[in-house]
Amino acid sequence: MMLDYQQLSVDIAGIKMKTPVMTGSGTFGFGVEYADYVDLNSVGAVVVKGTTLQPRAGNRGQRIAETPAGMLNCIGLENPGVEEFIGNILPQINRYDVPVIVNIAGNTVEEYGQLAKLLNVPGVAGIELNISCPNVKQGGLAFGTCPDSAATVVEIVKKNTHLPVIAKLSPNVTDIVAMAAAVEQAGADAISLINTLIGMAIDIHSWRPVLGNVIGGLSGPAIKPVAVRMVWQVAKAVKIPVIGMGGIMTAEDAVEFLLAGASAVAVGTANFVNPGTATEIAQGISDYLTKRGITQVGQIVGKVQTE
Amino acid sequence: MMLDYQQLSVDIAGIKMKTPVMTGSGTFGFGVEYADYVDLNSVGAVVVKGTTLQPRAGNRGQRIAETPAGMLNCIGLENPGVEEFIGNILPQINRYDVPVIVNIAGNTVEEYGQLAKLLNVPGVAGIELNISCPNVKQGGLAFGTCPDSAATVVEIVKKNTHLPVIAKLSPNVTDIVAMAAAVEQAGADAISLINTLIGMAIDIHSWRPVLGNVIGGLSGPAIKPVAVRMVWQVAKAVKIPVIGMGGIMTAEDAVEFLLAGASAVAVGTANFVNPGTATEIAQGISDYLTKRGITQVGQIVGKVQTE
Amino acid sequence: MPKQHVQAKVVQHIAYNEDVRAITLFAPSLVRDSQPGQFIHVRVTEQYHPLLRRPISICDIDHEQQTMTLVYRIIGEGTRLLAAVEPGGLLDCMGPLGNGFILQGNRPLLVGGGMGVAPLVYLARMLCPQPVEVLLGARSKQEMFWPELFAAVCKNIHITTDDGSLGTRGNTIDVLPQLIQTGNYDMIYTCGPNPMMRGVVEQAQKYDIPCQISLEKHMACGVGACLSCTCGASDGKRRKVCTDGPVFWAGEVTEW
Amino acid sequence: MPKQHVQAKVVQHIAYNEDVRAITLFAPSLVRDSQPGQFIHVRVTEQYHPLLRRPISICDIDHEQQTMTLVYRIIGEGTRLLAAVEPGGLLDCMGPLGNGFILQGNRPLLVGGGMGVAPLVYLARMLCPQPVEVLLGARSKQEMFWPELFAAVCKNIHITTDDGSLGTRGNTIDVLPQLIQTGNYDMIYTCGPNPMMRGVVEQAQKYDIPCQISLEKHMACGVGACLSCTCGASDGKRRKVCTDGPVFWAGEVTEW
Ligand SMILES: Cc1cc2nc3c(=O)[nH]c(=O)nc-3n(C[C@H](O)[C@H](O)[C@H](O)COP(=O)(O)OP(=O)(O)OC[C@H]3O[C@@H](n4cnc5c(N)ncnc54)[C@H](O)[C@@H]3O)c2cc1C
Ligand SMILES: Cc1cc2nc3c(=O)[nH]c(=O)nc-3n(C[C@H](O)[C@H](O)[C@H](O)COP(=O)(O)OP(=O)(O)OC[C@H]3O[C@@H](n4cnc5c(N)ncnc54)[C@H](O)[C@@H]3O)c2cc1C
Ligand SMILES: Cc1cc2nc3c(=O)[nH]c(=O)nc-3n(C[C@H](O)[C@H](O)[C@H](O)COP(=O)(O)O)c2cc1C
Ligand SMILES: Cc1cc2nc3c(=O)[nH]c(=O)nc-3n(C[C@H](O)[C@H](O)[C@H](O)COP(=O)(O)O)c2cc1C
Ligand code: FES
Ligand code: FES
Repeated sequence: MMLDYQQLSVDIAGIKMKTPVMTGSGTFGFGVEYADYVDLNSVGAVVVKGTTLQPRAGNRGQRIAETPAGMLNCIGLENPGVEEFIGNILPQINRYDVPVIVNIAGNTVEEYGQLAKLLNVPGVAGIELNISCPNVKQGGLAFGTCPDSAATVVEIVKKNTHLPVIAKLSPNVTDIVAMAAAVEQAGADAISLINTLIGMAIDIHSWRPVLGNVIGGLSGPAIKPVAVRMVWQVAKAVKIPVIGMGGIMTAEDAVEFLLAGASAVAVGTANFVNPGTATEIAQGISDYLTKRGITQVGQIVGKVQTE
Repeated sequence: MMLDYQQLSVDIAGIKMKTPVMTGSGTFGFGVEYADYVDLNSVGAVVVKGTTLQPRAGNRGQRIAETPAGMLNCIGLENPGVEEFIGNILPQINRYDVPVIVNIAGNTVEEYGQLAKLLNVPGVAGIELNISCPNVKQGGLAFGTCPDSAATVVEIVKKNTHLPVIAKLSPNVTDIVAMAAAVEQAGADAISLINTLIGMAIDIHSWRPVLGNVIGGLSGPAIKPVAVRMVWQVAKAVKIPVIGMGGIMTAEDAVEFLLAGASAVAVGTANFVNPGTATEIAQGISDYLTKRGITQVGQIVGKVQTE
Repeated sequence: MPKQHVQAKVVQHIAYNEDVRAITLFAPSLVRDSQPGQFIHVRVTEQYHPLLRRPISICDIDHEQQTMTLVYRIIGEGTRLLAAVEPGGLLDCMGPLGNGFILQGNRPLLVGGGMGVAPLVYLARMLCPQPVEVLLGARSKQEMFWPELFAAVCKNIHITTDDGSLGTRGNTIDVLPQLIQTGNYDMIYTCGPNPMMRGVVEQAQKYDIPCQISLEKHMACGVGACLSCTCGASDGKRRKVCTDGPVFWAGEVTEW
Repeated sequence: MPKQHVQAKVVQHIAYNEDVRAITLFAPSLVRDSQPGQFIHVRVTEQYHPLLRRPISICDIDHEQQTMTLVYRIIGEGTRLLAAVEPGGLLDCMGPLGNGFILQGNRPLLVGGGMGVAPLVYLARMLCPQPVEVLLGARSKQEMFWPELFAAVCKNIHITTDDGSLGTRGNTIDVLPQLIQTGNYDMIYTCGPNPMMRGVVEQAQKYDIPCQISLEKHMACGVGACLSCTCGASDGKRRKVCTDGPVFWAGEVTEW
């Protein structure tokens, strides 16, 4: 695919991306799994799976379920741990010319700091804070639903890294703007949203939850209207760039997020459906801009007229 | 349709229903609009459109938009006002043998009290408090996202009526269980949930929001996993009955809510798709029960095994 | 008459041009009570996306065959799915919905633009044998497939196209004043894009001719239950396009 | 070999019984590299519901025709949509995915139950001309359409049905010990319901015969990215069924 990088490039808190289309954490592995299907050099950035200090086995039982225009997952942060990631996996991704953003999850505030410190290595372009994962009992979501805790996590991470820090927000809150303001205030360099909505499915034959973890995170097209709304509310309220995601399947969806105020977008569940999504959407955005004589994608960010 | 009322009847806080399948406020008008399509005498209960003290014209501009497996609405509580309702509309619904539950919305706590008082008339079986409507600027959602305000509304309404009071909760909160506990504590006789999730859609051609009110409420199958999760969480936590709704299209969906802990369910958006949904689902539930030798629907309520 | 919810048999489904299709349904119960200007609420898929029904005007009815024809333009996912329904298949229909045109007056003029022409065909048929005059506007000749539909019911057809490829170059509003001045009409019926209908209403008012307009609004229920389709009225109350309309007297409704 | 994401042409789509279909795809790039035991990740609709792809084993390959056959049971919405694809149409396929069977040993026994028989057909073909023995279990005769698929590749087919309508009454585990005692096998390949495979593994271990099992887990990505399909392994690490499997050595994986 021959993308027009001049037209499509964005700079998110110092992370230079060739296109505004990133891949969502947990939905694109470490990028290399998709190397056969998509030109990784043409992806805006790869956000890797939530990484923890120690390796994690994740949740037992069934981990995904399909729901109308969406899916539930309760992977439970299975990952090889930060050491294995830095030693063996990062070098593989770094063979490609694409920024690598590491999504991190801690059980305690201190763990977030330690993770950030360990990730001060070449080849990591930024840190995304998963303070919003609904699938782990300890920690995780707790940080993501209270502005003060979220701010504390951001502060300690900022103290431990010079890399750009992206706070990823949970949509499972009453006031998303308060969360955004808190992490901005605490020094976050960008905000990404939304993580999954918390959902549940029940097998009416066995009278048991479909998911091993009982509840899980809802993603896919079903959640797009909630995501667009939150991106719009947050982008109006903060000065730092917003990365929008939630149900993006097509270039039209991506444009909706850009107009709502996202400076970049991430493709999640769509990767499972069509592994070429990230670059096809970049091309689609380019076509959209070109048709309207727009030379740089930044020119449409936040341009929805609501009055 | 010949329904087995012995098997299907439920009693929700003293409201006796022939089937556990009600219709959701705002999605079934005053019932009579659907009289050509469905036997109103076989509907569990009709919950009428949100009613206010004064007539309301609702929002300007486009009021609905389709989204993946769902829809957004921003009707904005258009309604003829409580006086017109009692004088001219209620008698029409009362021609049918079906309990009428009036969904009320106030701009102030006092208005909720006044509405409840005015509705102490024969032919009204219960009051549902809409403290969760996302489409009205003043009031509405504010009450629905703060446990204390919600409790205050319940208290004042209870003081003004002897009818069963159902508190309808908004899903747009961090802690749905805290909301449920607050309204139970304040004296609510039942809880219904969920109202719509707040969403937004943008027209990428005009760069304007699709909805006249910019944001609107997301309903339909897309939100079902969130609704099932919240019903499950709330039903575990409270002693009063829970009425479950959100994306119910089929009897299977309804059974999922019953197993999650709902003592009755309401059909909303599905009425638009298939006006016979409420009674068809009642029949489907009956078939489900009969196949398993279950003689009363109450026997499956809350029976999901999560350990 | 009770409204019907039926599975109607598709007996024909033809293309008028790249985007426009005519679907003919065998549906005795729908046909029996349908008035011109009413519409059918069509379910285009059993899947959940798109979720809602699609309102489509009754374009024509053959009472003998007990068939009804809907003419529609493919503009999005819903109409695309509708276009895939094959003859022999069933279509899930609610109808006939709404209040149609009031048949009244001795010298009616029917003014239609774009797909708004659809309901005027059956209207012309029901006005017969009264002499009916029709003024039709379209973008181009390819979009002007309507005359053959009117052939049996109306001899007097005036045509405008934006590009002049058929009839008078221009739009219906350009030729309307002249028609009115010579036509002696005592009723104007109009359906089409809002700006066109505004122009028609303006002329009708100027010449003091009663005028009925047919509105379109996004609809969920189609039966007056959801209030997604209401508009203000000059009496200060609200009207539902799906049940009080889609046909209104000009001046009755505001906000369109 | 790079994995492929292709639109494969459907050349045949037939019914074996009420629920089971065989779809044959012309797909040179998929056919070229496919190993027995690998699977294809199929997109069943362009709509958003159901959203995810469906994993289906490669049942057989005709290298000359460059076609691949998938045999599947209609159990839900996804397979129902798949069943509606017509010959001449295209099917969106990712594959060949996963690690297949390791072809090794001189006297292999293949044990399949239910739809788990599917991957064994191509396995038997690739084991040829080595003499292959197959033990197949099904609920009834109607479900036992497999023998004709093995006809060209294997003469030695043992059959059990739960109701005794074909072959031995009972299940594969009932007859397995006797087969093993006389068969002199040095490799067992098995695919089917987990309880059946557990029985097979138990017997294989008892008689000290190496055994390969093929697992099924719910899958989102199919390429090792989402971790929805992992299971524990006896080395304490995790295995992805989609990329490390679906075929594993018995004893390699736990949690199935
Ligand atoms: C009373 C009435 C009669 C109509 N009669 C006809 C007819 O005879 N022929 C014809 O071609 N069209 C007619 N329309 C318009 C027709 O309903 C829309 O073109 C159709 O719904 C588009 O659906 P879609 O999924 O293809 O388009 P999309 O644009 O993808 O639809 C998105 C959403 O917008 C709604 N929508 C889009 N356009 C309209 C519209 N103009 N009016 C109302 N809702 C709309 C759809 O129903 C859907 O909910 C009529 C509309 C109304 C209200
Ligand atoms: C590696 C592999 C190979 C397979 N090979 C075959 C085959 O050759 N023939 C065949 O008939 N079936 C095979 N299956 C099972 C097949 O994938 C499911 O039957 C199918 O996904 C059901 O989809 P559905 O929408 O019809 O059913 P639904 O029950 O409606 O599906 C709901 C969800 O559960 C998933 N699901 C349901 N059953 C299974 C299952 N057994 N394994 C994994 N996911 C499941 C679906 O993919 C979907 O996401 C295989 C599965 C795997 C993992
Ligand atoms: C299978 C799966 C695993 C995920 N894992 C993570 C994760 O580890 N960390 C994280 O921050 N988000 C995770 N997410 C959330 C996604 O990154 C994304 O925020 C969400 O899915 C919404 O986008 P989508 O609708 O495009 O998928 C995961 C999502 C899915 C579907
Ligand atoms: C068009 C529309 C109007 C609604 N109006 C009201 C209302 O007035 N009061 C209220 O409490 N809920 C209202 N609701 C919410 C529904 O009653 C229901 O809680 C919600 O739609 C979720 O159920 P569903 O997915 O089955 O539609 C409305 C929903 C829709 C779609
Ligand atoms: S479409 Fe529901 S009231 Fe008109
Ligand atoms: S299915 Fe995604 S890792 Fe196996």
